[in-house]
Amino acid sequence: MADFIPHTPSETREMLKEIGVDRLEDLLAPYPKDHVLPDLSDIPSGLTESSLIRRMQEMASRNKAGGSVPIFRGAGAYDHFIPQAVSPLVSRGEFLTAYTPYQPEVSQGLLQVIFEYQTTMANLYGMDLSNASVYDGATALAEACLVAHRQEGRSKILISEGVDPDIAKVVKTYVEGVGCSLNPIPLVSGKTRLQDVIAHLDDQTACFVGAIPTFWGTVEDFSGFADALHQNGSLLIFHANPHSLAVLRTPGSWGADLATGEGQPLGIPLSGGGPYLGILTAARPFMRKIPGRLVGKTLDREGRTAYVLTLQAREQHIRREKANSNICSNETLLSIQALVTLSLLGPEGFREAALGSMKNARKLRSRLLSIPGVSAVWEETPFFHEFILEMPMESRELSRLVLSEGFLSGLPLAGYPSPGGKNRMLWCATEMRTEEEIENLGRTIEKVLARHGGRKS
Amino acid sequence: MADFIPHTPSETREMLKEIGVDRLEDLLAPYPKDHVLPDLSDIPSGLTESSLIRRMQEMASRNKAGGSVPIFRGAGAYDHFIPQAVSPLVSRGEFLTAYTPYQPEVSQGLLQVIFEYQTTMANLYGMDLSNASVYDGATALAEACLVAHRQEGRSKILISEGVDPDIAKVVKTYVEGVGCSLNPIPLVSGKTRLQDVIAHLDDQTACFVGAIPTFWGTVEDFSGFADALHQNGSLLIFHANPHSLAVLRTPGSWGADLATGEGQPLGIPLSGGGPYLGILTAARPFMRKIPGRLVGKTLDREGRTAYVLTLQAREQHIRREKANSNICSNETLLSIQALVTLSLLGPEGFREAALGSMKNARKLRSRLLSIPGVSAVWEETPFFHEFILEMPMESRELSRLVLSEGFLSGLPLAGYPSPGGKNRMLWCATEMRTEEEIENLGRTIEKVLARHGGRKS
Amino acid sequence: DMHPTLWEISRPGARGVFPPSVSGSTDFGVPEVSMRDSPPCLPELSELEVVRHFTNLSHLSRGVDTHFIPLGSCTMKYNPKVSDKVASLPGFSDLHPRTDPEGMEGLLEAMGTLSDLLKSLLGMDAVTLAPAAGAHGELTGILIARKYFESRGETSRKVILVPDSAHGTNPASASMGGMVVRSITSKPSGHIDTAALEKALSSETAMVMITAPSTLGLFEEELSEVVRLVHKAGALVYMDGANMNAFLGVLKPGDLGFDIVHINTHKTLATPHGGGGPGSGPVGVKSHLAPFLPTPVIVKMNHVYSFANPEDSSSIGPVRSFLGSTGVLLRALSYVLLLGREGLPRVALYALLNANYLKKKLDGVLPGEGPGLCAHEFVLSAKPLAAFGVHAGDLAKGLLDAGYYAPTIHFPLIVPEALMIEPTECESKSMLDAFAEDFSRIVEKAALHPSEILSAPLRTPVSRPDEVLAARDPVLKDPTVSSGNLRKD
Amino acid sequence: DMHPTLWEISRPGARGVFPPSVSGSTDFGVPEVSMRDSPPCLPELSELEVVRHFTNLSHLSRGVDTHFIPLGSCTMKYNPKVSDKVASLPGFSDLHPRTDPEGMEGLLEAMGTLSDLLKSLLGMDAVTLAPAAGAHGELTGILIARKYFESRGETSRKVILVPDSAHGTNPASASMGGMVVRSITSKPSGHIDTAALEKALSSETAMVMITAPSTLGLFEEELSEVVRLVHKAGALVYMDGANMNAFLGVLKPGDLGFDIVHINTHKTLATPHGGGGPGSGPVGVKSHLAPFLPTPVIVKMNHVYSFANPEDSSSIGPVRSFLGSTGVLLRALSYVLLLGREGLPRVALYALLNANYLKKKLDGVLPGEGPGLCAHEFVLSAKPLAAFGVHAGDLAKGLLDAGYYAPTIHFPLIVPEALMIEPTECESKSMLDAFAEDFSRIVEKAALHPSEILSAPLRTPVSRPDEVLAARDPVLKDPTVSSGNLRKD
Repeated sequence: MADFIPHTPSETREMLKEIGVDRLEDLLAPYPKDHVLPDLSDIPSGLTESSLIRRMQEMASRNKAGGSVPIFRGAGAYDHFIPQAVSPLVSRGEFLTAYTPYQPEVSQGLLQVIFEYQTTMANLYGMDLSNASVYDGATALAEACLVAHRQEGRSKILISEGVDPDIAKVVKTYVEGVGCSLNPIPLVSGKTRLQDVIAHLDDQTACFVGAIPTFWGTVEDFSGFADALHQNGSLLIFHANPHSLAVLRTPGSWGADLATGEGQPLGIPLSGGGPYLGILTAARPFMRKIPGRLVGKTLDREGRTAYVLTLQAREQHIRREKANSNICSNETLLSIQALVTLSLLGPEGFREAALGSMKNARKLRSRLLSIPGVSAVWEETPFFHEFILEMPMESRELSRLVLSEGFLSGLPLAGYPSPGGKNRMLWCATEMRTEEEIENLGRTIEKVLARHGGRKS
Repeated sequence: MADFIPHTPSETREMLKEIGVDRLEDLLAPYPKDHVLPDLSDIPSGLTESSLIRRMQEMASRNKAGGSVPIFRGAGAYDHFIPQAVSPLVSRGEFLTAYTPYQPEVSQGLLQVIFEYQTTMANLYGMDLSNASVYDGATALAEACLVAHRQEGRSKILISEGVDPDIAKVVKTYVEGVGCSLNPIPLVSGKTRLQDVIAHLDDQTACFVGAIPTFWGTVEDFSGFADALHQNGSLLIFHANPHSLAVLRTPGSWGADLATGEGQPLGIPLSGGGPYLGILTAARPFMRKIPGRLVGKTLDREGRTAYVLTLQAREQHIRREKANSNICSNETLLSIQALVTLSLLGPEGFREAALGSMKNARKLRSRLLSIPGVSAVWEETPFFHEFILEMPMESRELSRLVLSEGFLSGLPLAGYPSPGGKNRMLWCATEMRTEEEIENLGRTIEKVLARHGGRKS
Repeated sequence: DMHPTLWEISRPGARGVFPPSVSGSTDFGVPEVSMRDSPPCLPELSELEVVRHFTNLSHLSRGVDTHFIPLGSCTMKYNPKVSDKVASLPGFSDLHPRTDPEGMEGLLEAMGTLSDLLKSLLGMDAVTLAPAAGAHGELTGILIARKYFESRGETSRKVILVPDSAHGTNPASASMGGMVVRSITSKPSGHIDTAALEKALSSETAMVMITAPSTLGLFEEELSEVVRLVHKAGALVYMDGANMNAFLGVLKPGDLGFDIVHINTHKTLATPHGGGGPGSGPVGVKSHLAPFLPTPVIVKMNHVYSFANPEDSSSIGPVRSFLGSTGVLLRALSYVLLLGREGLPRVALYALLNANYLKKKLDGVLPGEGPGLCAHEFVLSAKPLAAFGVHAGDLAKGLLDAGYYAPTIHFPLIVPEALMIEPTECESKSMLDAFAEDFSRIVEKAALHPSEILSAPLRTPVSRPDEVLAARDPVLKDPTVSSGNLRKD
Repeated sequence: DMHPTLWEISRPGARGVFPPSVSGSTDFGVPEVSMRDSPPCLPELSELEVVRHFTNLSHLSRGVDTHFIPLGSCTMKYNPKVSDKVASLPGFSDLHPRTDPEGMEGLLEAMGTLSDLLKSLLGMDAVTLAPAAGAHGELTGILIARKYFESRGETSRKVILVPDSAHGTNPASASMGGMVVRSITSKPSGHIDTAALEKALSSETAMVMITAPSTLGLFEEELSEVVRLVHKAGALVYMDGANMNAFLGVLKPGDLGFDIVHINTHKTLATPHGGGGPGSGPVGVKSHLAPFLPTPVIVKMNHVYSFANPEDSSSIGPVRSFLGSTGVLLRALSYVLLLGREGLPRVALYALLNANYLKKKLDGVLPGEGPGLCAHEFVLSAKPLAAFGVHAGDLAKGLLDAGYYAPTIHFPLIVPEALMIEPTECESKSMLDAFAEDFSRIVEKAALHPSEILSAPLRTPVSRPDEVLAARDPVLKDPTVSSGNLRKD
């Protein structure tokens, strides 16, 4: 019931006349006659706005989403505080409906915002520079590995098992295309051992990838990694949760060459998985090697400060098959969202949110460990805001039962390689969780276990 | 946990030093020492944003509001279609956080929008002009009656019983203050008879007020009213639902001198009763007599089109106790909302919405009349989208029972004067109601009546 | 030049948004005579054209979200976005105002909570949330006073005394409430002339309306004496709380002896004013006036709020439809809950800090009223510039070019060439420093190169619209749209 | 001059919004060596300062909501506000992507429905919604082709043929997918040189990537022959669907013989592009390629949608995290459902109408490519103006001053001084008439007074930023913020 076509019938007639054809369908003349105006009977009739809202609201109501369901799951996507001022700013039409800022004179607002985003991410990751974003955290890491591969043409990528195994799969999809291999470095008690990395180094090693914190929640000491890798001519890459970098040591200060992350925790709604924000930062030597847009500061012809897309010679529309990447669209709107969020929080608020996550995760852990049959996996390894517990029940079933009671439990680790396991769950609590929610979750699990016998399966 | 104060401690110190005092509290010196910094222990500690949202969401969840509850109630506030483009435009900070446009050079956007609103309302009501809005429909009508009173100093106001009795009470509050009396003209079968009006006319009659449509939903023929009143030196005023004027005859074409209405049906959320929009329109002779802001078109000193607040000599800040009214704040943001809504609908969409309301009201009426024990009150009187039915149960009890089943029924008319009554309800269906909702309502009432014996009380 | 109007870009036959569809017959039994004979002349545009029109027009207006607005007595502080979110929660925004009380428990609790908080902050015994704006609150207060005296048989008390420094709404409201207004001349200092007031008080005096702090941004030196005298004369004292931001959390009007006070939520409680409205004007009264509050009244029984609309009460009756502008009041409640007992007093303290700081920075630039500390705002006089042909309004235009909104000008009336400046607590020191510098520069230029200031503003889409032309033969609607007033019969 | 950056207005110690509060000890057992030693250098501002910063910066950017954006191949059509609303429904926006399938039934139904609709519109047998953008879809398509040939043991098929008129993403994607790219020179008319293509085809050819309609806005005359030849050579045909707006509802790529097609939802399906992204690039394939689609895959069983992530499948594996950019895809679904079978073909018909009308209006102003009907866009060449020293980019600057965004310039590369203009179906005749008039005026002026065009734009906050300076020693972040790369060890 809408097509967003502004024409009145008389305007359409005038326009057809000007073109010199009789009917709209005559404009299809260049198309193959056999195929034009195909049968669309399997597509429903158009809806009015209110029917659409009804229909989509009905679908939305069948999702168990935050707000109605307290979320104790992270594993790459997190329920963090999003200030209410974010949405009205980011959804302003001037930002929302703009294209890539090709014409700097009428895009200074957007360009300055991207420049500010780059500044923020570079500093947050402790790196020299950031690009304007890529698709998501997984593709950011994949692109970073490709930078390492192109650097010296080496094809062996060492990747810690601390990296989200699902992200590692995406990296695999990307790098196998260009003939690289992905070599896992095992995690011991939640930590990657330098000796294991060194044991894998050879003249084909392009890079090592570590995680801050690990997918399993642990926080590592990467002292010595940079030296070992650089001495071998290999790069050090970190995939880091930007929320954790409010308090954890930065990739840059561990000596990283490239660092990536999933920007979702920075004020971006969970939104069922996207659109998210791929953060890609680098040390200065890699400035011309990284993919994606870059905004630079310059002067206009009157000597006024101005911002422009720069170093475009790296990009696909100039270099074509020799480009650093095929990336064209990125996630600018989401980068604005992250920037606005961080601007509103400031350093102190951002730090408080991260500390709140750490505190709540510890409260959650204590409460869950108080349940008979629940046990810790790593007692001593430091962690950020996620941790693994051994539950007294098959984890997928427990998750389903707890969800039907109105809580999104920790991620079932059944089906995951070690430290995953049938009865294990990866729990998370962010600063958004309350004492009451944690207590109610604890009671719910107790109830569920009692009802279902807490059977070890 | 927020105070929106930007100062850093060092800035505060510098500022105090510049002023020449030591502490913030020293600035309270001019205030009576006995009373400064009073005990605020009965006010709770500040909440964070997320705690506030939680708390208010909890309260909101205890309201039975549209979306979850289909609304079959009108009686002055209506669940109409609001296009989704309205909110992002009206909530733009430039409109939302502006003050009254005293400085035209930096308020041209706002002034032009108000000018366009005035144009729309004047045309919709068939009148020569509209002001920039007053508080709500009730106060608009009260102000119109005061204009009639001031015109010749007459103090008798005739008001049709077709006018919402609750609005009549507001008018009473206003006009009694200046010594006027409100004289009801009875409704016979839902219609005001000209002969009854004429019978009440005398040299103290300031005006007659009719309703389009009546509170009870009926549509009248006001032929001859204007002549009779004008011959007596009295004014003709209508209070009209603007939604109905998409299809019903306008106040202007009935010969009205002043016409008012509640603008809520024009794209303004029900919002528990406000803020709404008071529409006040007038024939040209009353241009300098009406209250409220007026925006006029003019030229700037370069000869460019410009808009300004005009005829301010009528207003309180110039004329003080001799002003046409004390009104200062109005409902500009809501007038923008109505204008955007009507611009998006256009004449055809607006007409379709009104026809949809009429059609659904008739479907609803048929369905309800199919329930044993339900009967019509006026069989023949034409109506817009509301109508009275005699229900087989006390109306307030029926309403409560139906609400507990998830429907907002017609308004219980128990406690209202005739045509109200113990078992009567005023039903409404707008274009938003669906066949399914009407059918489900019908079944719910049947169920409720069956369970509670459909007792006539 | 300005953007074309909606009708100038309208294209007959164009469609925007489609409402829920209607089909079939459209004969619904309403006789022809009562039907409209031609559709209303609404603009015909695509959705995109409408979106562009309003988006682009928005760029031609300044709000708190874009600029510093030093409009004295208007308290243009930051409007928290979280408050907008609260008001738009579907449980509130989609609630029908005539829902049975069982279906509006949450709203009633919200409104009851706000009433209770305002009672405490105002130091009053009862509050009504009904009035739609400050001036509406004033009218409500006047009607309450009137009804109070009627209930006591003192029907001759019809006189309201109003200092000449008061907001124009005060006398207008009193007059609308059927009272007789007498103006009291202020002292040269701008304070109430207590002696003159005392002389004016009589058995006909119903009420004295006082703006506190005064429109000069000063606290009345002799307020307690004034209150004593008025009460002694058997009359009531009303506080115009437009300037309540100066007292919030640090001084309760009730403690000062006021019988009635109204506040403006769009000033003190940070609700957005939307280019002129909505507002909301809650009124607080002492217990002897509580029975006269407008209906409906929110009552609390056993910790549960409900509302009463007693037919036989002594109430002045309703002053508007329904419960109040709840969408505005929810924002006010959000603001109070966010700040809490710690944050609320900081509002007044920092409002005073900013005003006094800016006053100090502008010391010597133009003469000001009151030598000592001001409250939340202060008044300067541009009179010295009259010699150069430059007036307060011209300085305002200069400030527009410098990237600000203007101060309130020519008010209060008792100060010639007044510029009333209110920075609020929300502006930073950097902003105030920049403003002071720009202001000083403009005043300096006004003396040295008056023609430059007289030609301001130059950086706005229009400059100095002709107000006389506008008022001579007013064009109040788009002339391309026909008058609808056909007056058929 | 530009607005100061966030750090230039930052005031150490200032606070904006407070997160949920944390209290008590903050020693959580993480050793010092793994902790950050100084907080990140975020700006320190009040909430109002942040709101003002971004609101005022927004005024310095043009979007579809404010201006006509004739950027060829970018299809900047109206982005319905209702689609934004749908994506922001809490049941969608607050949904954790790793929720158990039982808890995401609604989202799965939405995504499944969109897949089914796209299958029909594309005439393909299977669709993946995973790719995050058009180029990402291309890469996905390349990897699918690669895997397909691997599964058939044809591992020597590594060559991708790309016409030289193609988008730069095509060769870049092919290269990223580990394939060898060969460029095919177009005919002078801009069409594919079928003979040259035939010659290039070999047993090493994996795929030919064709943009349809072409980047000249033309439908390939010999497309069916091209498809026949490629298939005959045992290779696949890929359609770059960036220009799918020209086909929507009137022509299904599958019917033309394409094996793989990607579309860009921010072009064809009206999802907002947000200044560069997000996008989404669904890919449709014929049944023989369906097994190779990326994981996770949405499956429908007994009318219920669920998703599968088969470990042992022939899939290329995941190309991103989670299911896809569902927030974008929900908007795409909303658009398709709003338009329905009646509205969808109108999109292409009116896109063609607008492009052909504007092309006709500009006939003779500058030389164009293709004498007859164009599809949804057309290309002009500013080459005749080179004699006056005026280039395509200069005309673009003139258009900025006239109140438009600029066309795509210098693309396609095969046309010298190209200006690629795409009006979309959403612009009105009045807008196109105005644009044609302004465009003609600018071209005329370029010949008569070239210096005026060379000095454009004059009405923008900056003019012709120095790109060489920017690239020489790039400043990619605010220099007032320290480099964080401390490289401690």
